[in-house]
Amino acid sequence: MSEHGSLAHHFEDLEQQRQSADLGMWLFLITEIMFFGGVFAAYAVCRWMNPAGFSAGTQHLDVTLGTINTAVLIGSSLTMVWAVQAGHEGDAKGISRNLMLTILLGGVFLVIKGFEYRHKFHDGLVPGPLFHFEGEHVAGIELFMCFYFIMTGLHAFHMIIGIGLLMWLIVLARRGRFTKEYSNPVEGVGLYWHFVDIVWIFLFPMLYLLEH
Amino acid sequence: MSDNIPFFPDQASAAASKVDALYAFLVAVTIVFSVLIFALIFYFAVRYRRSRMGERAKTVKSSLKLEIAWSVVPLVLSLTMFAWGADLYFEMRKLPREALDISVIGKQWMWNLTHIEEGNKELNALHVPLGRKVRLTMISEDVIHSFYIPAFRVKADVLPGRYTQLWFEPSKAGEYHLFCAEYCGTKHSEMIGKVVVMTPVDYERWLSGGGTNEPLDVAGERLFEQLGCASCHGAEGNQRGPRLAGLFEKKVQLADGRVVVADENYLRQSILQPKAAVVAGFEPLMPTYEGQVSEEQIVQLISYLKSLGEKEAN
Amino acid sequence: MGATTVPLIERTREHYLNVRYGIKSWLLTVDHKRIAILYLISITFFFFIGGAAAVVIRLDLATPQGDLVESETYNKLFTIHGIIMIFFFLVPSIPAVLGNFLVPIMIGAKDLAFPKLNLLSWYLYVIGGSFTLWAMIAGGVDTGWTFYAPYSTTYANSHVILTALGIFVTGFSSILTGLNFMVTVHKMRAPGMTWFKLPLFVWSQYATSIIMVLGTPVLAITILLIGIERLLGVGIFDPALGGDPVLFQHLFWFYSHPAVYIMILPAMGVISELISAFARRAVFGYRFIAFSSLAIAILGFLVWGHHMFVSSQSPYAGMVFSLLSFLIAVPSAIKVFNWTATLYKASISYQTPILYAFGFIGLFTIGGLTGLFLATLAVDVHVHDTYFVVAHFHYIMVGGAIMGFLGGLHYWWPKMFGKLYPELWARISAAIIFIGFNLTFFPQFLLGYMGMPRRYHIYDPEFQVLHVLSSAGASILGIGYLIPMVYFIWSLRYGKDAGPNPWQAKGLEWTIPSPPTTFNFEEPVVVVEDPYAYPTDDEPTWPQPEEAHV
Amino acid sequence: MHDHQAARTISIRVFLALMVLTAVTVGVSFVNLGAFNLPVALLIACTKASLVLVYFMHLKGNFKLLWVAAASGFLFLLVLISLTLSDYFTRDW
Ligand code: HEA
Ligand code: HEA
Ligand code: HEC
Ligand code: CUA
Ligand SMILES: [Cu+2]
Repeated sequence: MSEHGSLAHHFEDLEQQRQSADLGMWLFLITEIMFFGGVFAAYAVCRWMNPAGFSAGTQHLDVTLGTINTAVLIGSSLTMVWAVQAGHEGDAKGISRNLMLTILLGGVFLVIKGFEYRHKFHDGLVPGPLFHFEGEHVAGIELFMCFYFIMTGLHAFHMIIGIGLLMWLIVLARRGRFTKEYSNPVEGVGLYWHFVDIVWIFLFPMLYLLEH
Repeated sequence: MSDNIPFFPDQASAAASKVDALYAFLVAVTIVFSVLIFALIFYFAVRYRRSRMGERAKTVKSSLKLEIAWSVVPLVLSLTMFAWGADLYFEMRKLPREALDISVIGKQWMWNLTHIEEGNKELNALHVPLGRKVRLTMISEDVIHSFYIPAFRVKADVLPGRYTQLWFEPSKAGEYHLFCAEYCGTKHSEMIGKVVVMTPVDYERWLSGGGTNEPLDVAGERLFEQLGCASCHGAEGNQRGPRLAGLFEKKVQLADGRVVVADENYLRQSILQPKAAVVAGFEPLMPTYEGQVSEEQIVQLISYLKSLGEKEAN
Repeated sequence: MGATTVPLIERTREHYLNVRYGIKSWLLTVDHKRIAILYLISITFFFFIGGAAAVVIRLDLATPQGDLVESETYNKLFTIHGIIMIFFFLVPSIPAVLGNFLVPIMIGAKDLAFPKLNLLSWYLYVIGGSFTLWAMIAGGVDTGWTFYAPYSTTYANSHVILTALGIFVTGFSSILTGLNFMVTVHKMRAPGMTWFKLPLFVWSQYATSIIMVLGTPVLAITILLIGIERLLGVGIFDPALGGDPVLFQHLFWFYSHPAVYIMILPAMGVISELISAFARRAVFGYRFIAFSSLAIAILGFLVWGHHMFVSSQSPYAGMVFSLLSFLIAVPSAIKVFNWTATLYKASISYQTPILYAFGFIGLFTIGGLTGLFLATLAVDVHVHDTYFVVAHFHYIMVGGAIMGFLGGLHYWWPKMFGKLYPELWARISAAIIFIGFNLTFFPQFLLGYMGMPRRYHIYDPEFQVLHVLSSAGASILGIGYLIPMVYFIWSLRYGKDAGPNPWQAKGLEWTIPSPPTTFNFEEPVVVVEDPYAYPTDDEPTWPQPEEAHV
Repeated sequence: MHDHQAARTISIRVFLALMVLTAVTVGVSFVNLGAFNLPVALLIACTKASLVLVYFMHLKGNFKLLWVAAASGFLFLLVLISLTLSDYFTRDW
């Protein structure tokens, strides 16, 4: 097996290489958990300190758009699963087709998010000197909006990186770099994409639903 | 400043000697273990040097008993330290009921102190009577500072936006350091002052020497009128806002179901962010006074609100 | 694994240093050993910058009025001193230099699991370091290494964002190193290299990596939040919005307390190796030392609140954090006692590395025990943010971690470069460092208990005597650090050839030539021997011979 | 290895389960459960996350170490959140 082009010199065999890549990716995801975890902890504390403001803030978010986006993102995870599956079967066409679907859905998510952001700007709900919206002001709304922008912004940033990675995979797939034995990069990026999905699964109720 | 032991701080509060006793215990444990380990290493290093032992070490079997012993002994000792330290800490944190109240406002880079009852103001200095408990309620106008009196072994951070409290009972007359112990910018090291502990007689003389001062609750009462608080919180009680007399340290039922204690921080929040905690049974009508009152004025208002309760009780 | 089976090196033997020449062959290398050398050079550079700041600090503190520099400069000096020493020197020191070099060799692998990632780590480190240096040159930062809000977010007018960016980027370097080590230890061990055959140094690196992977991301996000708040003027630590500056402290210390174990665990690993090599015997209580590293790594995540006893944190939370802090004393004690017991009936030779190991044990004990003073609630109220704390952490970090690093560097230097350093000079400088160190930092314990606050540029004259002693000590210490610098460089050219195993030590790294070849091992490695299988006289002599459970 | 078709069926079933749970969590949010609002929302989110972890991310059928890795991530997140909150919860005691 060691004559296989995809085996790096310092590994014994492809299985060792695959497991290393898998473990490495999972460890990276742990760091991502902790990275978002810092904001989650901060959110928990600030929500505890400003219950009224946070629940008032939630009311300014659009549950319909949030729900649609959740569905879109979960859909993109499904197509990602299919891409990984195609990778295991050595089906390069299947990989690129499913990855393109994933990119498409990811794009839809970002566009919807963009519309939401525009609304918030329009309504004066962006924290900072411009913060002035119509309606009743409860202390803590601005703080809530800080969290909204930080959390969804970080999440969107991760999606953009993810989309970049997906494009790179499509190029590799077109070049015929993936075989039945070797599709580690697809698997790795897949894990990353699902992780971003999981983050959203938590953000959605925390920002849009709780006490709205 | 230390008059007996060199390189040791004065013991000028009731707590100081207790802290020092615990410290002495810790020092003793440290010396015992350091000396033990130093001595063992030294002895082994000399006794088992290669020129004496030859090229090979002797076989030594591992020993579970030993491992347990040197885990349990430190564990027991450290739990002792913990228990002693925690006990004393709670004693030092538990605020006394009756005390001389001082308000502290820290800002870059000075300490403003006010004797709440008499209204005497001080800058970077605090005069207190011997043997009487003193309670400080502290807030910062900018960054975090820390109020530290080494001779009393007390310290507490002073935060923006929230009151913290500290108390001590001076036990020795004299002049002591007051330091800002939390890094707060360029002149952090100059945010210092002195604490002067005087006999009660001297203290009374010092108080009256400060000219005529307006007690804080009187100033607060005037503010209460000026700011129009009275229009909603009139003495009669059948007003738009809740009755405030006797409110301090009572439990308050809020509209969102929480029950909170009306301490200084709650009163402060009620003035600055009234909508964050709405009293059950009232409409959220009260406007915010954020930006209209200084920290000093808030302290005055709070003193007034507290005094309302005391007058009620009398 | 006998040392004698290795052929004598010839002058022209090819090894990792001479396979390729030229700057490009270094900057694009993926060889873990070359990357280790790159790190060695970079961290030394940063150490001397941090040290230079310390020199100015100590000179300035020789007089109570602080005659040498302005207050503002002073504040920038201790900030940059702390930031550089922690993030750019001590955190990467042992892992990125000795760990990088040794972990693959010790487990019989050709390289780390992800060699390119390893190089990326170094580049991230360099980029992060450049940002921080840039911030320093552009005017500095004055927040203290702890960046407490709201000073750092709103009030400081110095280069906070640039510095924060530097630390953010370097954090990822640390994360990737940890990740790489973990995967390597899990997946790259040679056949026969079971977990309990791993040298304790590898165990300690593994435990360290856990902290790097789990803790550092929280620092990254915290620093990012500070940057955002400063940049945009709004953020979650602002009390005016309903946020809480104390929350910053929680997030910061969630990383920064475990980070102190990132700094000490690798040094502890080194000490285990040194003691056994120069005492010629297996480390006493191998499994206890191995597991205590893991215990420290995990417990380390549960105690961060002990930095916040007077911060207005709830006294109940303080109590929990205090209790948990005391529990960490137990695994630390286990290590100290097992090392000491390893010396019992050993065959000890006093070469430089073990002198550093002795220094480590003694100074770490003092530093650790004074950590317990700080974990004791009522005492910490008094000594928090005084020189007592400064003395505590310098005892552990300078007296402990740096002694460990220097000991390890002396021990493995012959392996890394194939040359011996002059032993006499090395012993002399070890003695100078030990003396200078104690003179510098012991007086600070007294200062601290007297009530001298830290980060004070100007102080009351009553503290001057002790400060002068400390400054005097620091100059001795500085000289002590310069000497190794000189003789190490000297040895590269003039040092005697070391041969594969100058100390007759056990361990895979001593079975291969010095310096090693690019892929470390000529033939596939199969491990059969236990670690530290030094031959001993066969009679069991411990008082009560227990059944072997180690 | 898995049969191609079986894998696809599983993935679609998991997807449907996730959609249903999304609908449930949105639906429930319109009912005021008082103190249970938060636990219910969190429970549903955790269930969804577990589905993604186990099926989409192939924890199922993979080597044990990955389970440990994934679990430790969430465990330490829990440590971070709970010990931090322990301060805020007990401040008024
Ligand atoms: C490598 C770095 C390192 C290490 C390993 C440690 C180890 C420990 N530290 Fe330290 N610490 C720092 C670096 C480190 N620290 C730094 C940098 C700061 C200041 C940060 C700042 O504010 O700028 C700090 C601050 C600090 C504080 C906050 C002080 C304050 O600001 O008020 C506290 C409080 O609990 C503390 C405690 C401890 C404890 C209990 C240990 C324990 O792990 C020690 C355990 C070791 C032993 C106990 C010794 C060995 C045991 C024996 C010899 C057996 C005998 C034992 C018994 C009888 C129990 N440290
Ligand atoms: C690994 C960490 C590390 C290391 C190695 C050191 C090393 C030293 N530290 Fe540091 N120190 C910290 C970490 C460290 N420190 C931290 C985290 C803080 C807190 C910062 C804060 O409050 O934010 C601190 C704070 C701190 C203070 C307190 C400042 C204050 O609170 O006001 C002092 C004061 O004495 C000090 C002194 C020293 C000295 C004398 C050394 C010596 O060991 C240094 C010896 C090295 C040298 C001397 C270099 C040798 C080079 C030369 C001699 C070349 C000649 C140089 C010139 C060109 C001048 N340090
Ligand atoms: C427009 C009317 C109005 C004015 C003016 C007003 N308040 Fe109020 N206040 C209210 C109402 C209504 C409530 C109860 C609802 C709430 O908690 O927000 C209240 C609640 C309070 C509370 C909490 C009482 C409790 O029982 O917990 C305090 C304290 C308070 N006000 C102080 C002040 C002070 C001090 C001022 C002036 C600086 C002031 N108020 C001015 C209407 C007013
Ligand atoms: Cu105020 Cu330091
Ligand atoms: Cu700590």
